[in-house]
Amino acid sequence: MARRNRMSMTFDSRSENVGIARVAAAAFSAQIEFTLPEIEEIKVAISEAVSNAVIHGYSDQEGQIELAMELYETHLEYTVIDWGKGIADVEQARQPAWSTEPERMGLGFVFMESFMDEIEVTSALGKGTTVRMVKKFDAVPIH
Amino acid sequence: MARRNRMSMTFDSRSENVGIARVAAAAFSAQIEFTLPEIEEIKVAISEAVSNAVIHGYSDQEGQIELAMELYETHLEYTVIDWGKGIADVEQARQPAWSTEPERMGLGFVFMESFMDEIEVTSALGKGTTVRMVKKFDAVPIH
Amino acid sequence: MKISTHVRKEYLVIRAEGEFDVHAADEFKQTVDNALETCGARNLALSFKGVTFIDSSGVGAILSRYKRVQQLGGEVVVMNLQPQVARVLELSGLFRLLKVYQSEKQAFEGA
Amino acid sequence: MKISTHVRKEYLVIRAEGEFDVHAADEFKQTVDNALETCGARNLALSFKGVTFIDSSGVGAILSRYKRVQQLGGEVVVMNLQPQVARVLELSGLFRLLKVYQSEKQAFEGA
Ligand SMILES: Nc1ncnc2c1ncn2[C@@H]1O[C@H](COP(=O)(O)OP(=O)(O)O)[C@@H](O)[C@H]1O
Ligand SMILES: Nc1ncnc2c1ncn2[C@@H]1O[C@H](COP(=O)(O)OP(=O)(O)O)[C@@H](O)[C@H]1O
Repeated sequence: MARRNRMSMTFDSRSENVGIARVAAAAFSAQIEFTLPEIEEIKVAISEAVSNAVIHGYSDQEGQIELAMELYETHLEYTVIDWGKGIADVEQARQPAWSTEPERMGLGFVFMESFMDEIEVTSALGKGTTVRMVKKFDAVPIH
Repeated sequence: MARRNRMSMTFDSRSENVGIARVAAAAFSAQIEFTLPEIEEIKVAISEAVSNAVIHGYSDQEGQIELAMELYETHLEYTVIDWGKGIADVEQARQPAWSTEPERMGLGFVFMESFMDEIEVTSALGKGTTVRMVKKFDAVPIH
Repeated sequence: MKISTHVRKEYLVIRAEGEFDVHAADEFKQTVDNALETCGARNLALSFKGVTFIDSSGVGAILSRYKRVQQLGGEVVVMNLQPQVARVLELSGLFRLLKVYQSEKQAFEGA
Repeated sequence: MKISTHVRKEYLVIRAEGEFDVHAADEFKQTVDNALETCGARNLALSFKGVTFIDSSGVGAILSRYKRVQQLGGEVVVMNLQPQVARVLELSGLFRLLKVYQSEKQAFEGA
């Protein structure tokens, strides 16, 4: 399927960048006439994936995070990549309420799954984590 | 001077990405308590530099554009890079009302200069153009 | 940017909403050109209440339509400018060419 | 996120504005903890009129303060939820733990 547009951003692993990534993701989604709730869904999913890279991937240490955004005929694709510590057991990590941090809720992956149409997580210990998420829409002419 | 934060985005040379770059630049500037008019100034300057990359750098052909955003103690730095056709005479290009396109106003560089505190243009024919812009602020504690 | 066209008195009224940048400029020019051809009015009234941003590409689009309207012997008025738009139009010298009104009411009824 | 603290009846009232994400969560927790220690109230009232966004980090921050207030024998109420915030709090199961009111007036005066 032909790609219509692509944008990728790379940024320091800092909690203040989570909000900026969210804003950029929402602006990218505005190429499609999504409803406000749909845009909010995208913002939550991006927020969860980027927060995880900051908190878990790099445990608040320095590191780089990439957010790639792609527009296709009938879906948007967002990919969040970190080169941090990785996930030992991805299936376990995706379980609701499962978290390695006592103060956290283990809801991040749950939200990504409920708010996006597809999510794919690949990770390797010591190498990093990639979360690819797809949001579908009805094909519309792009102005 | 220590860099406090950095974000860079790379995107297709398409006019719809100018607005997304602008939004991201404004979100990055929100780390500082700028006034609304100051944020508008940043948006115009980014809009001019990125539009130039799309229109002049790549003449609406395919190409990649980079926008790097950096936060230092007392200033923000935005750098817009294209690998397009380049500018033959930078000094001439920066003159008010000078444009190679009959329908355009030759105000882009004028706005970048009036709205930012510093601007530096480097360009090579056939290689591309880099526009670095600085916006200063009073040093404030960053939360 | 969203653009709608209307006719009021001898004016083609263009109401716009959104950000007036290079991406919006082409659509703006085409819409104005088509409407000028079909509606018979020779004056242009730009109502920018919902326009939150303009840069030199937007200014250029206005100027080129100004030139066209001038050739037809008409005039261009702008209304409902938000602060950022007013500032950029002023800086670019367009205020010297255009009549500026607070509102459509003021422009058309002198109120 | 901007946070201010007030005391009303037996409640520590937290009024917040902005986006409640991981960046805001630490500040929220600290502000609530400090205020609970100094103000004497054991109940928490969260007024989220200006909160336009929340994610699981924000939800987690609320839950952890909920646990603390519960240990003190108090309760947590939330008020003025915007649609996105209401939806995320509901999805996360927090509505089962918290009392939800339309407004501060409704919460405190039953109006
Ligand atoms: N980018 C990442 N790098 C390393 N570990 C991660 C990453 N993302 C998620 N994890 C692991 O998966 C667990 C579950 O994630 P999530 O569902 O988002 O919940 P939470 O963030 O509340 O812990 C995390 O606690 C963490 O151990
Ligand atoms: N990124 C670029 N690549 C190639 N040429 C450029 C670039 N930016 C500016 N120029 C040249 O400089 C001229 C002046 O630019 P500017 O002041 O922005 O006015 P305008 O965009 O209205 O032409 C342009 O007409 C173009 O010839």
